[in-house]
Amino acid sequence: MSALLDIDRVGMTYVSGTLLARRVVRAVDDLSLRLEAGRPEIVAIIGESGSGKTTLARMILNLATPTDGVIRFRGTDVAKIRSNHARADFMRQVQPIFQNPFEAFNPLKRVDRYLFMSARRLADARGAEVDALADRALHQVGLSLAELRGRFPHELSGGQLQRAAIARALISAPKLIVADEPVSMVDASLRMSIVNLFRSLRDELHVSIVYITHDLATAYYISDRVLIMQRGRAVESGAAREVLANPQHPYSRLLKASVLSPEDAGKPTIAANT
Amino acid sequence: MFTVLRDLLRYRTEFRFGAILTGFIAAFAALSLVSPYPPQDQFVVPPDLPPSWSYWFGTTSRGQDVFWQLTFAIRNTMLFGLSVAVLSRLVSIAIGMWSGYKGGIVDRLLMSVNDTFIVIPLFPLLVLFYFVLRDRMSWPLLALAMASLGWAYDARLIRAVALSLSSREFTQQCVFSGMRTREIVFQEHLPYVLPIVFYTTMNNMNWSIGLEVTLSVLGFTDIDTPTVGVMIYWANQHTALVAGVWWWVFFPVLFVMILFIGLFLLAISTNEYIDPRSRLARMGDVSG
Amino acid sequence: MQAYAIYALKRLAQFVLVVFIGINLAYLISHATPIDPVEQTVSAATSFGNASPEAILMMRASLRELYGLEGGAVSQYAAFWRRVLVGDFGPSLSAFPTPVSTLIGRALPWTVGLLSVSTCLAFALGNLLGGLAGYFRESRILKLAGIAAMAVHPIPYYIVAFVLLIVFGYLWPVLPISGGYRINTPWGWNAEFVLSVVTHAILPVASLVLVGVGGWFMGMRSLVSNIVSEDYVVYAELAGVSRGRILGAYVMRNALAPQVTGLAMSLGSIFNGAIITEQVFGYPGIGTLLIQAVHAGDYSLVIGIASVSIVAVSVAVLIIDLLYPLLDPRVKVA
Amino acid sequence: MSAPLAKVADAERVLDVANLRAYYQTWHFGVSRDVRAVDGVTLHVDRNEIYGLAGESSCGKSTLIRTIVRAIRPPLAVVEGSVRFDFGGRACDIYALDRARLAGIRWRHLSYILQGSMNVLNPVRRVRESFVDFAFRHIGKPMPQFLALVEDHLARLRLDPAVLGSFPHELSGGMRQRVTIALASVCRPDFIVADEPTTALDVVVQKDVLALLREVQRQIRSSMILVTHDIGVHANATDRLGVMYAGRLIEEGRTGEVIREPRHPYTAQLVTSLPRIGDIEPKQGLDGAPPSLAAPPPGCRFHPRCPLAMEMCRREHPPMVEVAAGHRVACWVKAPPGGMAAP
Repeated sequence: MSALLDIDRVGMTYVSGTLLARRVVRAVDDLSLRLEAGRPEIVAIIGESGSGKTTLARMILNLATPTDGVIRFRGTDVAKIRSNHARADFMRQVQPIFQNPFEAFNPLKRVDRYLFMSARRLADARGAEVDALADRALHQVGLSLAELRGRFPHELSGGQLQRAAIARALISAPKLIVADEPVSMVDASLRMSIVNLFRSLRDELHVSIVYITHDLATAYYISDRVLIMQRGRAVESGAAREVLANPQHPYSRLLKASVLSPEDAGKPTIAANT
Repeated sequence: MFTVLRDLLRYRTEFRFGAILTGFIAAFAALSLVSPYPPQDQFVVPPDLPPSWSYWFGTTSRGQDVFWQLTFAIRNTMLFGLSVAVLSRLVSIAIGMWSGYKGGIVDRLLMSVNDTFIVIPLFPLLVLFYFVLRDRMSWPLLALAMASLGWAYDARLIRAVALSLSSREFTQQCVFSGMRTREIVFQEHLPYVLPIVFYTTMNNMNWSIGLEVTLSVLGFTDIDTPTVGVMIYWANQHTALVAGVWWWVFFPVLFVMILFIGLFLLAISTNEYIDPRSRLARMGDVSG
Repeated sequence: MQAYAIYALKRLAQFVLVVFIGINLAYLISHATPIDPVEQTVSAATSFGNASPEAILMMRASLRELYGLEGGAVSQYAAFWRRVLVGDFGPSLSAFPTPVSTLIGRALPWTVGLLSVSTCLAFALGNLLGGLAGYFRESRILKLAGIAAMAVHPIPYYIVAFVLLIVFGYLWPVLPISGGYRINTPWGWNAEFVLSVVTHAILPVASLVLVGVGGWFMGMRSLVSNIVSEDYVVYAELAGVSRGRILGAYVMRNALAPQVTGLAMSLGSIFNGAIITEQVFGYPGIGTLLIQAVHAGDYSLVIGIASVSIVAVSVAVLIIDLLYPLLDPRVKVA
Repeated sequence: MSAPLAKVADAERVLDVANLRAYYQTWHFGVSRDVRAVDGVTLHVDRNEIYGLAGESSCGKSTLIRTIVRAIRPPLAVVEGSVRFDFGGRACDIYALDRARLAGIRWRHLSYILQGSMNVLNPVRRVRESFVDFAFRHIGKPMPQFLALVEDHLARLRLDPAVLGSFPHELSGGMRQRVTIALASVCRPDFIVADEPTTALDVVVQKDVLALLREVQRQIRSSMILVTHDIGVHANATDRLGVMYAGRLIEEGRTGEVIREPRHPYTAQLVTSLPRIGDIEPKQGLDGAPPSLAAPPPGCRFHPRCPLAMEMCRREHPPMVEVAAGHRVACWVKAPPGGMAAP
């Protein structure tokens, strides 16, 4: 089977400061991950702040270039995509979802603008097709162009905005979506509809999703595989239910033990980890 | 942009005052078009007359009507300030945007140079410039020299805006919507950049007019073209104050002060308006 | 300590860059003109009739050397730098044969004194009032002070000085309006002389402070009105920490750091203001000297003053930069 | 929790909030608005308990506690209602106190833990100076004894006294929040308000910080309001729980009871939608969005999103009705006044 995404021993070293005060940060270290083509799945990358998970997302999206190793998308080295044409082609197939839905749209512009833009530029739609494409994508996320047309970001809730962002990503019928903490800024009551949406994207539209999160519970709920990161390294990976039900690595165990579950309600006997 | 202006005029007292003062001075300058006397002509009216119904602002010892002379002076001074501001905008916008968008090493290098230009005292350099050129000194040359020296502080402000815009999430969203860099800059970011450009333009006009007046009063410019500074220069040459011809000095100083305050009010009220918090509050973001 | 050394080295590098670019600008301006500077200068200098024929000959010779017209571009450039680094700008042409460095040395203390007194006063007064105005937003007096500061601030130094000169020189002549001390007063640490220095400084200092105060006032007021909603201020208020302590140790203390950065950034333009003000009041500092030099066509003195000004302002900025970490502990780790 | 009912009966009330309304009254470039962030909230907190306040963003919970501790400044203003504290026999209405008396109560009796952001402690002051600023005047001891007391307190919380010499930026986020907890408890106050104390922290650190918070509360036996949107935190740290929606309290009761047997449709939705490890049952999110607080809908504010909404819900807003001991709910369907509670 050919790989959709092949992350091959990738590393990222940030050098900050000037000659006088160099500081070297190893954000991602020797990390490998492979998603097969033709078998859509949701892979959760789990880690805390500073684990390198966001750097990994940026590298997959070609927003950052790895200092070691290669990331291949359908056999092409992502870092070598330079020309406008190749970039557009890549963006047709790989799309991001960002963390903060309120920040993901220009507050001074109408939300539908980005959907139309994607339809024209990435899906080569013209005239009435543009509206049709946008409307179809919005219906896939439970919205419609009728309710979104002409609206500004501040007129919509976080949940609606995040759905609109997902709809925009869907317009070019991508093969892979990289979602960096897509629900952490969305209110709890709206969160599950977004999470469920990812599941239906996989099952109905056959999109593979790299789901980057710090939340073990949603990762358990939707993902097929997980990869747990600590300080740039993958400490444990495997089938989501197995790994999270019975983590082996001490760090994974610590993470799981730290999850505050509503199950414990009424017996507030919280104890420190250390 | 039009609604911005309308909002500012309607709800910001400072902006309204600034617009009125600046507009008044601009209208006054426009009167130069209907002046009965050419600006260079001397002894067209009786000299040293105090303000009266026939000569509103009095006449000078050189036999010029202060009122009509001042319309030319204000016009030239404003045009000068505007040219310096526009010319230096070319540099500060280019440097600020480039530095802010590129980031990294380009940003650090450009900002080092930029900070250097902020720190260097420009007045001695401009005096040196005059000293070398002497009689060949002309308004366009001076404007060019000031524009090429006076862009740095504004470039820093513009860079800060560009830097924050380039790291906003919506910029990435635009990229992945297939928008080209040019489109992102001109369609998405321009509304955030324009107010700061307007603000720095007003400030820069104030700065350049101030320096022009100063250099002219000292006689370090082309003293044959009437500007506010040149008027005061000639008044001083004729020891107008000692001779009691105070109106020769009073009206230019008064009008240029009004202009300064007007431009300054325009600048600060715009600056307050572009504060993102006030902008969000206006758009109806719920707090709490 | 090591972190501070790195910080200091960076600031030093910036200082070197400022001097380098500044001096190069001076070189460029004085050399990149199509006019023959020697004849231009000679005719300008002699037209004032204050040079003897002997001095004119000397002037021509030393001008040739000064302009470095004999050598090629590289040696001209090198000679220019040598003069700056050694601080030897040759003899003054208008006060021949006094060296330029002596003239500058005589004038510099007046400028440094005027500048440091007025800058400190304006900075302290503006920040104090601005801090109070930002914290006690409802106070009417402070609002009025704000409007006054805003009205004077945008007016250039020359005009403000000029207005003060008219008011206190012609309309209500109570203060000396010219010079740095009363003529014929013996120099030294006697009460009469010191008093005359102080009274002569009042108007120049006042005009510099009047213009300067507004900027600091407005800067501080807007900083403070942002800082009062910072978490640490809200937190201290919730803790019932006294208002005086909050204003001093929490609000103003945190606003001071950016204001000092602003001070370093604006020293150049403050210096410009001082030069102009000196000229208005005939104060015996660098500014008056520079303008006299221009009128007398004294090339070496003009070049000397331009170069010294650049170096002096850069040194002052460097000193502020080096002291800055005392104010903001976060700098050391950056 | 197996607390005997008797304890509830004779528990002393430390905080009593009655029918509190607090609005943001703004005027911006010609647009004037009243944002009704807190709209008629009544609640009380007993001695030695942690009262949790849950709700989503802009439901008014932050505004509510800011109003409770009188940390409000225009445009936020109290429109109606009262906030009374009782610190061991010294009862007071916090809005009736003058400046000096208020300052005397702050930190000594009423302290505060803010969201663990970067800027809770003055960035240019060492931690020791913050302790001096906040607590010295209440302790009434000379400086050396005061500092010794602070060090003892830190040691009891298993914090290294060396943190006193640090600047805030030299500490990690978790350590800063621990220091803040120590700072808030050093005077052994009667009442502590904790506003999203663990929100900015990583999960591992979050659990440790919560454990510390719980331990401090047990040690000094103070009362506490803990505000967070995270139901998991409430389940693990609070005794009683109040749920807010669109500026109103809609359900309140023992934390275990509210989470296990939520009555209000909103609470029920909030709790059942939470994914848990080991549970793969499909969960549903709510449709729609919370209403604008500037123009809330008439009647029950949840009715536009409520699956159970009936005619009554659209007209009048439901009162809080006690459905079980200490369990109050505002819902026409689930808790109709008169006790005809639906199962």
